[in-house]
Amino acid sequence: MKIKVLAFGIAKDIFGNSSVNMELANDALVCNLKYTLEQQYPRLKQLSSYMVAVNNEYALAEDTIHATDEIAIIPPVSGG
Amino acid sequence: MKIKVLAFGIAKDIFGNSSVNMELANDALVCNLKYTLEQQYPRLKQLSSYMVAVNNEYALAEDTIHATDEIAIIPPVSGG
Amino acid sequence: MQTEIKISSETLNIQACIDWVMLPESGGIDVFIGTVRNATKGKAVLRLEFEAYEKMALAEMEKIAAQALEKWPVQKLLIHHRTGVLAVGEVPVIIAVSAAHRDAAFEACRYVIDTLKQTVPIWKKEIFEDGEVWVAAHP
Amino acid sequence: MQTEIKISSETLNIQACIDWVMLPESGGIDVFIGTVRNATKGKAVLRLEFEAYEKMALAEMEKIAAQALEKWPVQKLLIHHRTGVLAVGEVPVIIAVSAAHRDAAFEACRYVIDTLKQTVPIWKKEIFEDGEVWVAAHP
Repeated sequence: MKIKVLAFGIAKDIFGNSSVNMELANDALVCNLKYTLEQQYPRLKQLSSYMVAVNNEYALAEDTIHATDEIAIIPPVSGG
Repeated sequence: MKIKVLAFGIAKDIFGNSSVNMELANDALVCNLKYTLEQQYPRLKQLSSYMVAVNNEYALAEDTIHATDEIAIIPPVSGG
Repeated sequence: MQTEIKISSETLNIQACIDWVMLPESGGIDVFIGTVRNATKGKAVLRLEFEAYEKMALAEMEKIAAQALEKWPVQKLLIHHRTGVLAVGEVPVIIAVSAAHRDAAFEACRYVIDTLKQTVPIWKKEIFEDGEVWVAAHP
Repeated sequence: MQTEIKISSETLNIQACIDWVMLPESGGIDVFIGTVRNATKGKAVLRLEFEAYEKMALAEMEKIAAQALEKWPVQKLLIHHRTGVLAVGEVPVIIAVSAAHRDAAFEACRYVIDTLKQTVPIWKKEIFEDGEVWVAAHP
């Protein structure tokens, strides 16, 4: 399946864009998405940490991704 | 010595005035002032508590009172 | 000056208090605003009257401010207290504290209001439809 | 409505926030105001830029507000957060909480800002004379 990954903060700088399109297996998990992204954008691994949000909720590594989900990379937050 | 005692809050109601003049022995302590006042104004004893301030500071029962001191009765505070 | 302590019979100005404590070095400001509540223990309050032993109250508030500055790394600290007749919704007290980091601002602000209510010679009378009472006077 | 959550690129209005949370039943209001500090670790900051994942940030702030309402007897709770470019002295965040008694207002307000800084997807970039850095991004 083809998915679109939104990027914010430093993730936007790393991707060079506010979103990237990716090809993932239909039964891909969040941890597979992270692995694939890190292959393509190794600077992601230098972050203190980062989360994946699925449909505006923090997702767990073992959550499944669906083609219709809204996916976003959440680097360490620093609001307030 | 003759002293003037300032009253605030409910003490003003009890004294019927914002200050009262009293005659005290020259070596009177704060506890003597309280005792004398309570004789004259028994409703003071019904308060939750009250303090005496001498020259804008909370005084102890054993502090000595001088004729030139500014004396005030401080019923339970309730500011803020 | 690091502190501003005031007792006033005029309406307190919240924005001016915040502006006074804010510095370019500030990272956070905590503000406590007391307000006149319309009821106490289920009984409707018409208005409050605040009376202060002004000279001593200012001295006690200066002490509290000095203690707060000693205990926490705060930048500026302001205490404004009203006197006189206040209607429901009016503001009897404003405490504003700025600091580089928010913990100090929160803790100092809370210390100031908690201690003020214990030691500062200011008295509040609640006026009800059928009478009035000096708060905390009796057991 | 007991809560008002907003993300805005316009200047935040502190007095309006306080007016919104104040009720006739309120006894105290605690307000936290974040401010843009002119330096970080001794280095001069020219300005900050805030970016939000707006839809998710609003959802996370709603969650925090709901948790605070559950934990403490508060009356109204407001969170306003800025986005965009902010100069030193400008206000990125205002949290205002009203309650019948001040303890609840203080505790809920502090909980909201502490949790917001941990979970709400908003990012801050510090702009220095010689570069810029996304806060907290790297170890």
